[in-house]
Amino acid sequence: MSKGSKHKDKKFGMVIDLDKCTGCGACMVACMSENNVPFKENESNKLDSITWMRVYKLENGKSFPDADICFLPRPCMHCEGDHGHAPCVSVCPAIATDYDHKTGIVSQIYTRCFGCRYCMAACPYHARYFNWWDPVWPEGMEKLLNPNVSPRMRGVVEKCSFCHHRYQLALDKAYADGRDKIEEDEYQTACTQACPANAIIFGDLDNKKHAVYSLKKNPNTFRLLERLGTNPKVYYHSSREWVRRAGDNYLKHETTKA
Amino acid sequence: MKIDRRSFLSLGAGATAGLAFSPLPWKLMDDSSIWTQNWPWVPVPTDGEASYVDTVCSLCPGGCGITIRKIDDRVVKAEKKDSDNANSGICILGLSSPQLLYSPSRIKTPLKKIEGKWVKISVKEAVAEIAEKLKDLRKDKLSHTLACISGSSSGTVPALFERFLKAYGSPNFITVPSVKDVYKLVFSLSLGSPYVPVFDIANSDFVVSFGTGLLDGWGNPAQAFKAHSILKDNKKKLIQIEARLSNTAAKADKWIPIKPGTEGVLALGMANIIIEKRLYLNKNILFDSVTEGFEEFKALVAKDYSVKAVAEITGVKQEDITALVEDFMKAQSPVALFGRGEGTIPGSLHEMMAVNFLNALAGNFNKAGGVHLLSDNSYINWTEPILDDTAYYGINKKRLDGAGDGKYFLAKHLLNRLPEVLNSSETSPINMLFVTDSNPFYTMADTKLVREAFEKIPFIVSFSSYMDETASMADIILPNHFFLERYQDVVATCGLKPAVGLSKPVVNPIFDTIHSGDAVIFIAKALGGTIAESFAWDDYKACLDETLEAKKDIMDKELFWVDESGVFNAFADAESSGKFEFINDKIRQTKPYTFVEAEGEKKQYPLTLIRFDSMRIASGYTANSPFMTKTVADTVIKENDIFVEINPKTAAEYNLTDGSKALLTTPKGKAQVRVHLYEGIMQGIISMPSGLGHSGYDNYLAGKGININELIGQIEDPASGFDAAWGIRAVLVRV
Amino acid sequence: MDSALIPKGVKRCSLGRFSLWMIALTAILLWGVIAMLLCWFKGLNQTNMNDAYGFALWIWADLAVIALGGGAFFTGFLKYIVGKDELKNIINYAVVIGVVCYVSALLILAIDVGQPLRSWFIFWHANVHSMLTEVAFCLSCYLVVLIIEFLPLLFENPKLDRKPFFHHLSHNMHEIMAIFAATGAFLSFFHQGSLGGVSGVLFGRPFAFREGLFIWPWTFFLFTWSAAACGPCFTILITRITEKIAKKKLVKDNVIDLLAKISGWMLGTYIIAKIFDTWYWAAYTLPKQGFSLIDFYSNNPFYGIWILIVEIFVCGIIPAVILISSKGRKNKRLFMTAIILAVIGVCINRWVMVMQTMAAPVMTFEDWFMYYPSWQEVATTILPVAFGAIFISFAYRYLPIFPQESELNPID
Amino acid sequence: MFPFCFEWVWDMSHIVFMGGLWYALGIVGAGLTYCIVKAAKESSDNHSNGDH
Repeated sequence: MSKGSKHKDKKFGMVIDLDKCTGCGACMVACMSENNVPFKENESNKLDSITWMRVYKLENGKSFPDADICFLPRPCMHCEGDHGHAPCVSVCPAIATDYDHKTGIVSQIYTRCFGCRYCMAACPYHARYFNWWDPVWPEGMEKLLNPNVSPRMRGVVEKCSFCHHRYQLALDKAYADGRDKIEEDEYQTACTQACPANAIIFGDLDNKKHAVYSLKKNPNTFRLLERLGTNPKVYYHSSREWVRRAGDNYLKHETTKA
Repeated sequence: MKIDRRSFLSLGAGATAGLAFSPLPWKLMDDSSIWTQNWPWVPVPTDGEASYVDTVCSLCPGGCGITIRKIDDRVVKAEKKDSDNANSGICILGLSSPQLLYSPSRIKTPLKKIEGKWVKISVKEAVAEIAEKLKDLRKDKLSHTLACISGSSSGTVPALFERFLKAYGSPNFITVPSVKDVYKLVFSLSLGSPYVPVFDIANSDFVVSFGTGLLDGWGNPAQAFKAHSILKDNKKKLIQIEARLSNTAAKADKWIPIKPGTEGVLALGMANIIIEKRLYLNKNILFDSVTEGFEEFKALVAKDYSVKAVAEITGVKQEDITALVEDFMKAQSPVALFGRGEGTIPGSLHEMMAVNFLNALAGNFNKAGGVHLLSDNSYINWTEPILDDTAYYGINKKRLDGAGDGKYFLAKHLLNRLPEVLNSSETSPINMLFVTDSNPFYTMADTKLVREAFEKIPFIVSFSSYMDETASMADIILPNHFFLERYQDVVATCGLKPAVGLSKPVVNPIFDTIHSGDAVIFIAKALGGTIAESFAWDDYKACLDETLEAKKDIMDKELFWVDESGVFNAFADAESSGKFEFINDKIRQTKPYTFVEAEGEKKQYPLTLIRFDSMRIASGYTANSPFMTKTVADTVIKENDIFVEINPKTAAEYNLTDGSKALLTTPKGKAQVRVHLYEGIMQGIISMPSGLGHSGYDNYLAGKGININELIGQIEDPASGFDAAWGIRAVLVRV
Repeated sequence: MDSALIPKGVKRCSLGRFSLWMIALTAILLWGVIAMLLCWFKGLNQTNMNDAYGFALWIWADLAVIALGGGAFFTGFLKYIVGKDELKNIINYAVVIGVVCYVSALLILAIDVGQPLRSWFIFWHANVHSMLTEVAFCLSCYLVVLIIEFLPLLFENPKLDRKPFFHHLSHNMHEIMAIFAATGAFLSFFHQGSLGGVSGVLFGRPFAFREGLFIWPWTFFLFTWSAAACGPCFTILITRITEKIAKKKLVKDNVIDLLAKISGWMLGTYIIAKIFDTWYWAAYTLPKQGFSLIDFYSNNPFYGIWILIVEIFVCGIIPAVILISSKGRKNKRLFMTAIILAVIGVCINRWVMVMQTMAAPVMTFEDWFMYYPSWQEVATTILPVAFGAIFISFAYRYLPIFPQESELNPID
Repeated sequence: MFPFCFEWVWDMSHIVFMGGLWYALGIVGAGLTYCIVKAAKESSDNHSNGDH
């Protein structure tokens, strides 16, 4: 592509500051509300509870009073793998999930997915969720449904989309205004927007003007399970060494990646 | 042609082959797939025009400016308001407001209980019936036997209720207390006026929190989170002093575990060191000219709060205490936070005073990064209600809760005393009770006792929007609109200044509900006479417009009107006249310093149960939305079982393993629980989240876990009379 | 009553007895069918699978049944391509067992997917990079081949054989069977391998992931190899069981011995390769990802190092040694032990590659995931067994499967 | 699966994979057709010869 091309590919990603994340769960609710995620009367079985954004509670394994905990929000990592060869994308037999090289977003087509769950087996982050049940909204609550996201039927896999529909809406708006580019703040995910601690920063990882560009270069920044070669687009920041170490697997003698 | 078996078979085979090669199976295959993609039982959201409406959230005392995303006339989402000014922010509860709006547990019409069953009635009928009953009471000179419990003490709606009681002739307007009431006492004792403190956390460089749930729902959570993030950006320190590794403690730079209930002792010990080492002199404040009673205070702490004694009482190491003091006093703009957890339990007055002395010694009042003092909003300037003889007779009766009198001279309202008062008399001293904006049968400590007491009251009117625990015990319910359906003024703070926000209806009321402000005005009008005269407004909207006057235009535009005059300016400059009093007659009257202990015999109950607050579990009048409950970890709730956190070492002593079931007994009650082994809790302490164990509401919440208030009793703070219980003694037995 | 349908020169039990046997099997089948219908109509919430166990009992059953069905392709390969002509005496039965296994596999897959009515998307919207696509294509194509291999047998049923068209068709198909068999072998090599690839390519799952050759991870080759080794063992096992039930000898010992010997060598070489693979994985692949071998065999209630020892030593080396040595093959008891161990071994291998892969935590802050199947999963897994028994019973009763049967059991 | 499905791309992986598939299907299909046609022909010949 020639220099100064208008339609440079984007690579959307996140930098989540774990020093700031308080584990309040606002991102989870914002995400569920934005994306028409269903809810059941009993959601205490976390292996059957759809949470595109899930906040994990990490413990340092030490005993009182040296114990420490850290919260870690886990959206879909939108792995780039090797040239878009994300763990889940290449295994999907029906191209129901795909890596979009224009945005770096791993998409999921619910009407295409036939529920083989191979992608779930492939994802080491447990970011993919299966609709074990028909989604049911109690009477009146179907009014809450966001028309920009289609509710999923039983028997298909779903996951975080980086609120891709918001990107579409932003592009549509820009187009209507006669612009061909959107600004950083025009496309933000629901969780980013909702985080009361501003712990989640979202933007184009390749765009020098976007906050994530420089944030991701901080030496205290790491990604989850980097050593597997998943090449995720969600970065984490923590000033605590044990948290950074918890981000990946290390042999006992190995030092945590700086 | 003879149709024999063979030709029949051939025909069948031919037909099958023909069908297989026809487009039919392929068409069917395709159609069935399309059917699965459009299953009629999977709802399709109706599309429409998207719009955003700004309003002020009143689900917690934070009063955040939020924005509501609508599609045509339905609410689909609550979002953070995209604005740096004002009080914009959102938390998990605010984000849940659309679900709460459309919740199946909303009360859809006014209801009347007839022989234990709810019957729909009209607003008119309900108002008429209540008015009739009220008239009868008045006839019998029993107007003072009307009481009202209001969840909030600020804003026009509580003011209307209070006004109604006065005009009707009852002194028994009672608000649900919170830490804010004690804050006011702290400053009315030390500075002579009930200032509300605002802590400038964002600009501080050393924050010491004495169990304050800065990141667990305290104050305005959204602003607290923002401030904490700024602290982190600026690489400033947060120290958390608390028995349990709460979310706040986990985010702190240092967590200092302390025996619960001894935080005040630690603060006084720290004050002692500061005075002993004359560290306060470094603070460049004209100490002598702005304080009083310092010498007496100095003597007092020197006598009883030596670092050695304090270390023993609190369980904090001596060197940790001295290091903490040094860091605190070395900092440019240190601040000490007080008020336990999210602040729903008022807490010990002396404990908070003790911590606040640290602020005084650091001289941080009205300084950047310090404590700022706001006076109560005074934008409601109504003329006094007109009182007739009955009313005059009634309001001069003694308050039932005893507030403002004798040993309770400091408090204005003492809801926690009500159950005892009710239970100690044969017949109920309350003949009618209004409950608005609160759910006392759930939120008050010792729920069983509360229930017994309130069951004596012959007639209860609930104004709740939800079929909560209190509403289900009422006789008549006049359901309020949800905040997204109504106008209301919301008292808040913008930055470090007092402000009033305006909640605006985002959608038309979806059910046959009535604004509580309207309800009061209509009841007053139905009563006639001076009471009606005292409520001359046509309806609540008219009342609100008149009250807010020109401020309303600002609020319409900016959501908040900031009260520039509500900031207390003492100590800001050398000429200011305010004095900080360490000791004075009033303080002496409260017999400093006494800190409350947990109820129960140590022998019988070797453990101590404390409550913890979580952002993911709403524990006040507003209860969890289904989404919020979905975020609750499986180490807190599993199926319907609640977990108590316990140190693995303590668990081993009681033969408990992670997840095992146990019977939890306290002097107040018993409950079956499961245990969760947690290294972040002190040995001998067990903790349980507040906000679970609802019996009201819907299937997404009801029956999950235990209401901790059933296990904990209230403990009257000897200084203030407010509930100061921070825990209770307990025992766990494996089952 | 059904004597007209029974092949000439052989004796079968009475129809009444046969019907009783069928009723018993059908009862089991119905139990499975009920569970299957529950899964189809109520959805997969009927199972104990969850978001950590997207693949569970069924996928294991699929992998195992296809490995065991590998007897068909490998025997076919040996007979038609390599030219081991004695195997013609067992090839029919190998094909019948193969048909059963492959039909079962497809049936289980049809229950396993969340949207069975859309399962054809795997063909229509095929992602050629997915191992599962390769599996689906080769599996269905190979099933067609198997059916083609089975059809002549069907046409040899006395009733059908009387019709000239079927007689000729059967004859013609026999004539070019080598072409079909070769195609089948080609397809089988691929889908057996692809099934290995299914877990081997999961680079997000260090327990399963293997490096390899081009796009194929080592598991690709190991799966084909182990299926070729253990599939014939399963064919032998079922033959022996059939002989036991029929109470007569159906295949001559030299045929079985030949097949077992080849199996033995295959198993022996496979297990050496497997040991190398495990060593390379433990010594090179895992440390690169920050794991050590023992991470996958500790801190959980079930998966200990024992399972690796059982798979490789007890169910690998031991049966291989027995089957390779002619003494071992001659000893009836040892021989059967080896056959059974080999069958168990391949099943354990498929089990760990599916279940242990799902169970082992990858993120440091997660724990092992444990799972047990629901009755619906068990019933639908037993369903194909019942189906297989019924199919084989019918095939044995009415088709001339064992060419040596009349010779071995002359009717006076 | 077919060049007219919209996911189809003329790249190496499609050519190799689908090539293999259609090759196998082709052989099987052709073989089967050969057998059936031949059998049909032979059986009708036999029939007319009255050989049955």
